[in-house]
Amino acid sequence: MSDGTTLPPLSLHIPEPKARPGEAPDFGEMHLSPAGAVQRPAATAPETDLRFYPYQLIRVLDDEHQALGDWDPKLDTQTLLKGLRYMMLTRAYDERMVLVQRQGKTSFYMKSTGEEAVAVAQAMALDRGDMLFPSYRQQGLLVARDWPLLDMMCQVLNNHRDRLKGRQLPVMYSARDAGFFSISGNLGTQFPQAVGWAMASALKGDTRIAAAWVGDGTTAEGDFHHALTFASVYQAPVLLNVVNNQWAISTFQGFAGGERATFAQRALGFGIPGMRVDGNDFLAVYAVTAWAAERARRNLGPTLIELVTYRAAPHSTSDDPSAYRPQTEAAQWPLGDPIDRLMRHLVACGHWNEARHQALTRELDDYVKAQLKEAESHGTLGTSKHSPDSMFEDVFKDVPIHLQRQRREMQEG
Amino acid sequence: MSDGTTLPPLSLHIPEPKARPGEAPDFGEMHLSPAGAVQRPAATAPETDLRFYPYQLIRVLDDEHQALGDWDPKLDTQTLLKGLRYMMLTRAYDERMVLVQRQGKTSFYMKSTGEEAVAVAQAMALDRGDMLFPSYRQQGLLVARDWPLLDMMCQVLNNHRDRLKGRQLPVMYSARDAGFFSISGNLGTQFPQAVGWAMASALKGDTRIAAAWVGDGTTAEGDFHHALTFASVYQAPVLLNVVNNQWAISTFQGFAGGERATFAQRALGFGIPGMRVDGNDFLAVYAVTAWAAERARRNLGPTLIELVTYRAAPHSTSDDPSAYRPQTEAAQWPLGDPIDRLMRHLVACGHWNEARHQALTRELDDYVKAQLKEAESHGTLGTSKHSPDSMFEDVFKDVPIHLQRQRREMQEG
Amino acid sequence: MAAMNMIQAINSAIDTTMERDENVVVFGEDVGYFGGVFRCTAGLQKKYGKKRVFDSPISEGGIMATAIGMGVYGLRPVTEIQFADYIYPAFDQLVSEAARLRYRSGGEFFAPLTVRSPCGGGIFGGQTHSQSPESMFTHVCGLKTVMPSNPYDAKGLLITAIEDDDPVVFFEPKRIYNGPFDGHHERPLTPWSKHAMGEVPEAYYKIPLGKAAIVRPGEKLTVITYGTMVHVCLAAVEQAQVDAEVIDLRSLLPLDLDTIVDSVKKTGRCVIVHEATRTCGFGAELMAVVQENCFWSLEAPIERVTGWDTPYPHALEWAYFPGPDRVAKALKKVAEA
Amino acid sequence: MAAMNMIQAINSAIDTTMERDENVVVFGEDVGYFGGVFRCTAGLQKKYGKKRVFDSPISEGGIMATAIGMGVYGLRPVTEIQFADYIYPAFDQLVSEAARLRYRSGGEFFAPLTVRSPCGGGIFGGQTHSQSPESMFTHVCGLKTVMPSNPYDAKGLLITAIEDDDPVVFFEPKRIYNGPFDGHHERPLTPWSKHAMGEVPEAYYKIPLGKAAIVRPGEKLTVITYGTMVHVCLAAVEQAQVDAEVIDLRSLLPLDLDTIVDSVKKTGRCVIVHEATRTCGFGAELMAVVQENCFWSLEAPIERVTGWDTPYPHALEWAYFPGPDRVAKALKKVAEA
Ligand SMILES: Cc1ncc(C[n+]2csc(CCOP(=O)(O)OP(=O)(O)O)c2C)c(N)n1
Ligand SMILES: Cc1ncc(C[n+]2csc(CCOP(=O)(O)OP(=O)(O)O)c2C)c(N)n1
Ligand SMILES: [Mg+2]
Ligand SMILES: [Mg+2]
Repeated sequence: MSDGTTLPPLSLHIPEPKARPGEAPDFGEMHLSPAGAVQRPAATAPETDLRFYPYQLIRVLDDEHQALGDWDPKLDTQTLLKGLRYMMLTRAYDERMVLVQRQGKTSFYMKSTGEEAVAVAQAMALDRGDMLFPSYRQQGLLVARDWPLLDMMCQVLNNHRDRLKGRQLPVMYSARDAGFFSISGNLGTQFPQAVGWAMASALKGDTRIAAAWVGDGTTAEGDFHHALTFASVYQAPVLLNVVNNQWAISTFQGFAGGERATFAQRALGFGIPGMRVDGNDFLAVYAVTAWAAERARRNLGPTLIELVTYRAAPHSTSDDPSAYRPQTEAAQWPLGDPIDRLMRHLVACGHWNEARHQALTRELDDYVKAQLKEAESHGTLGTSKHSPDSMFEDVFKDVPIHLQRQRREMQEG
Repeated sequence: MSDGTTLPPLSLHIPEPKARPGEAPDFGEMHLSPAGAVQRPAATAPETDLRFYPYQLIRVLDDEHQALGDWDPKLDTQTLLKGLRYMMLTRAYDERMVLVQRQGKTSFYMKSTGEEAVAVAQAMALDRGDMLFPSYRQQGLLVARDWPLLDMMCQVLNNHRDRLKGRQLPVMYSARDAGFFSISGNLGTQFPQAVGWAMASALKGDTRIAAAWVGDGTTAEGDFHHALTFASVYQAPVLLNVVNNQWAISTFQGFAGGERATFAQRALGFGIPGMRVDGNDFLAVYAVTAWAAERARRNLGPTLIELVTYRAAPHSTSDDPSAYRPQTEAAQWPLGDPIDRLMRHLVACGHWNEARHQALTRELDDYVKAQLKEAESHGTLGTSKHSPDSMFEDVFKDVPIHLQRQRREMQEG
Repeated sequence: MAAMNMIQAINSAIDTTMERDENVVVFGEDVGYFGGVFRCTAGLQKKYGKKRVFDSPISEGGIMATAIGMGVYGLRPVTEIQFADYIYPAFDQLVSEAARLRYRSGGEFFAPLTVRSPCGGGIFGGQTHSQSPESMFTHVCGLKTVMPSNPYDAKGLLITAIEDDDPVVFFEPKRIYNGPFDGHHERPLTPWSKHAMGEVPEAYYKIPLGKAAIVRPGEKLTVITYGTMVHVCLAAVEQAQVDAEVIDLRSLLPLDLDTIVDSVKKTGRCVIVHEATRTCGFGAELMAVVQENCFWSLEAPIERVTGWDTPYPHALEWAYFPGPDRVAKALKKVAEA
Repeated sequence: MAAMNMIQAINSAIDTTMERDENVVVFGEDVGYFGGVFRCTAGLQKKYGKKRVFDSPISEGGIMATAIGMGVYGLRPVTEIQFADYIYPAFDQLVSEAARLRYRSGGEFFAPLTVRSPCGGGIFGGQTHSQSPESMFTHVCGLKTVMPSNPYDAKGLLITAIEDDDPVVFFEPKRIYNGPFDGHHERPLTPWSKHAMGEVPEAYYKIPLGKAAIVRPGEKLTVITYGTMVHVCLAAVEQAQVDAEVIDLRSLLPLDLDTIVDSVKKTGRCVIVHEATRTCGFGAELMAVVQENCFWSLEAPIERVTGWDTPYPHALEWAYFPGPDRVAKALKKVAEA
């Protein structure tokens, strides 16, 4: 029983971002560990030695664009250039597809601008056979697995070359041959599915591991919890990635718990490693991903990775962020831009220069344009589509009688 | 990409309890902090100072039945005797109701044997106006709030005096006047509901807080996660209790994640305090509950409390634990029995003796028997019930036309 | 009176109840500062403060559960599920908890919550922004299910829903947020300001749950429908030139059986239209009750025009949508049978 | 052949498929070491090892999601939801994911999972151990829904379900686990060992989904039912002394429309019986398809006998249960109408 002291009445806390439109962006409270400051533990380190990581931020690239500390993955120049190219290609693709949407050639689009390092570095740090369970903002995974842009474009345009038969909203790709799972419109559902896939791989004595992605906002769904629970209980070989890009449509990450804890901290409750990494630092993302993948491959179980980044673009083409956040916030994001940072690192190392960068930008843009031209030659939303008959396929493996009847009904008009 | 080292194939970990039927119980790996060893922080301590608690076990009563350390709530003898009495009454009630079930006077029963300190000490540490959202194993809450056994018995017997009109399975009590929320058959649903109630109380500037209980097994449900998320985000004045009684029907707590982490650790992911307490130590349970309640009342938000105890009885009258755990496990549980321990403490302090204990046992048993006699005079399952007409009430506030029609249809036979 | 579209009418309904009853609180994903992705709660946080209108975590289950807890405390929560397609994570709390709480507690506890959710297709939303799951809720005893077809009804029904002491699932066909879409997607949309039902009183008024509206009287056959399909059916009636009586159910549960039965007894013919998938859709129940109550009056088989039993495909949306042609065909068939 | 009750037949079906296909894995709450609260998986962990038969966290959503992931990998997961009443936390994964995966991925991915779940009342389970939620699943395109009424069918159907490449929800009416309960709860239960359908081959065999069984041929009227109610209907037919044709659907989706239509066209009268609540229950769909396909043959209104539209009350279970008296009354009424 309370001791009778009279306390003030209760009051409810409603989270509020540091700045709203018209106010100056404020990242003052964001604690940034200096590059190179956080030690890299052995991949075989026990979880009990890792409980400090969720409170840190692993960074490799410093403000002078040098790679520091033992998290530096020491990638060869070719790999770094490849990473740069993939990130730039992803961005060029995004830019172009937004234009396509504005031209009314499709209904919708979602960019990954500012977050390209997440998908590209992670795809490169994983093996080609590993299975990816993405959200809608990891198009970079497909790009980094050299998946044809043409195929992606046809999906976005929903034309008759769209392998998904015009059924999915643009950007909800599926690419089995790229080890890229069908994207769901329902947030978070893929997280525990990835755990199930990883469990199956382990059950079968396979060597392939799984990786999955959700946004900061999506961590609030029950599926996030199911994924962590099953991954921990069965020690599934899976990387569970939280892309903390600060925003979930109009709500800042405080509404998912970010005011009180990092998302990496969630791992502590399940006795699994929780690593928090500068998501705009290609090298750091690569290194942490490789570290977690090695653990998984060694039967040391799952890792939760929080990738701290910033959603520089609107949520989607249906969104206008100027209604809920300062317009300059993206520009002032303390972790900078992932492409810019890797580019400067390469320049600093003497492997790259402004001219080559501009040339590559142009080359990629031309490439995207050429691909788009071909994609559009197969039609755009509304001008070309799969036959209405196809609507009745794939509901089940075989078209059952009642759907055959309905198909006939439709055909008869 | 992995470095090409050939690793052994993946394999899946399936948790396994330390001992199965026929084997000797094994609690060797259970880390027990000595009584008095864990310091009590100020109720106003910031969460950052509390991150060590989920890994400890708060204990007050030592093996010599002395109360040690600064978690000792220093309760007066009268309160301790009251606590003892409530726990013993709860146990006497449970014992009797199982007999009633065996006699076929009801269909089902669930005991709380071995866990009485949880509900009784927590009810006593809270204020009468605080709202309780229990699972089915906290009948002690009602007992400690002096709720009439007669009312509880009529619910279990489903007779015409059952205020729930014979609708609920036995033990699924509801007692609004006791601040005791209607128990759901669906595990865990009450956890986030309690958070909602607490949010409402805070919204209204009320002073009443909420408390909710789930079992170790139930923590795997999404609702557990929703409760922690909302409680953390809005800093709701709520106590979220996990009764870790080691078993969930036939599965040990390892299947909920207990092999890798304590349940109190879950709090770390949400930036809220997670306290782990010896659930069979009346004094420790009281103290931790009072501490958390004070925080909540001071607008310092929620606390997650793990109560470490043991389900000494079968899951329910439908269960036979000899099929899945050693029969002697309960007896060898290192944290003993809550009634026994409080009794010995009182004896050690000179406030109690064997004779008085036996007399009280008899008195309570007689009391329960007398109440049962009265309850049975109102009928038992099958011999007395609410009118079938009542079946159509309370589906909605008013009986809508379609249910009036169905009622008529039933009446016509 | 003011010209309002559905969004404004819904906003006005919430505003009106919030003004009258300080226990009404509003929360959900993006509904607070931003005012909702469809803007239905725009301006309310500013007017009533963050404690009464606030954003929530992306957790439909958590939203529903905390709303129940708030309802038990004594508040009247009005929550938004951003799309009806995303209501399933909240399904257990709605079906097992909100719907059964009063019953299982012998009337001691109840949760007077309102769940608003935009439903239906026709906006190129693809398979996860187009669903019409109403019949999953009408099967659950203890829930009321409402779907308005115009701004006037939307406001009156929503006020009733919020003030109702039972949980109400309030589906808003998003295709008609801005105007009475009649299925002719190739034509420009008429705005609500040009429609009589877009005239909405600014003040408080209620429309009872369980009262259908006859939106077009007729003698030859009865059309039973709700939501967007009301307007499609009216267009189809024109097209088919059949003197049909068109009933807008407005509330599916409670259901206005009397209006249905009176009409079908009069016309002897019946067509049932909804956008949801066919099998076990609400049309099945409508067919059942018509058959049970009007068997001896029926002169022809009842027909259903519905969404196909497939997900809602993005590019083939207009092949999926049960538009005026399909409805008109059914009208003629039944009229002539 | 061996005498088996439903539990043994289900166990045998899983055992048979596990032996033939090492990709079949079994998991769920209490199904591993203990063998399930109803013992349906008893002995399987011992026989196939912990990697193929294992316990799970209490997380229906997690069970369903991981099963989908396993299915995508190439396994055939057979999961148990301990009671059908507890399937709702898994609803989103079933409805939004398992059911749509093949469709949304253009056939690239699919999840060949089987969800077993005991359903129905009559065991004093109260409102949360008695539900029959089948019509919520039959409304979802992409799911198959099965409910056997006897051990022989249970084994054959379950083997088919497990081998099926589409997700199948397999409901097991727990009231008939031990014998063909006919609704006469006051009488002792006949065990399956005394019933022809309790003779079950130990070997592998399949019963196709979408094929109903005529369990009693008759001329006067058609009874359409499934699960426990098959036995109740047979008892009611005796009681009412009506020459009814009793159809046991066995699989609700796919539905054996031909058998239904042939029978009703022959008899001209129809009674539909299920234990689930009435409004929007599967009976509504049955009534709809009978009406659509047999209108001109119908000589009397179709009747539904169902659970009431209330939760299943513990003490009033037998007032709730649609027993032989209620069914017999409907049979007579329809026969004489
Ligand atoms: C279950 C579910 N609820 C709501 C939505 C609507 N919705 C789509 S994206 C989104 C925000 C997600 O934010 P976050 O997880 O942070 O990912 P981000 O968009 O930032 O990458 C919401 C609420 C949905 N798609 N699914
Ligand atoms: C949603 C749901 N799933 C499954 C069940 C079946 N069930 C009832 S009690 C129980 C075990 C719960 O274990 P725990 O949470 O540890 O509580 P305890 O019984 O030990 O107090 C299970 C699986 C249920 N009631 N609800
Ligand atoms: Mg985000
Ligand atoms: Mg337990």
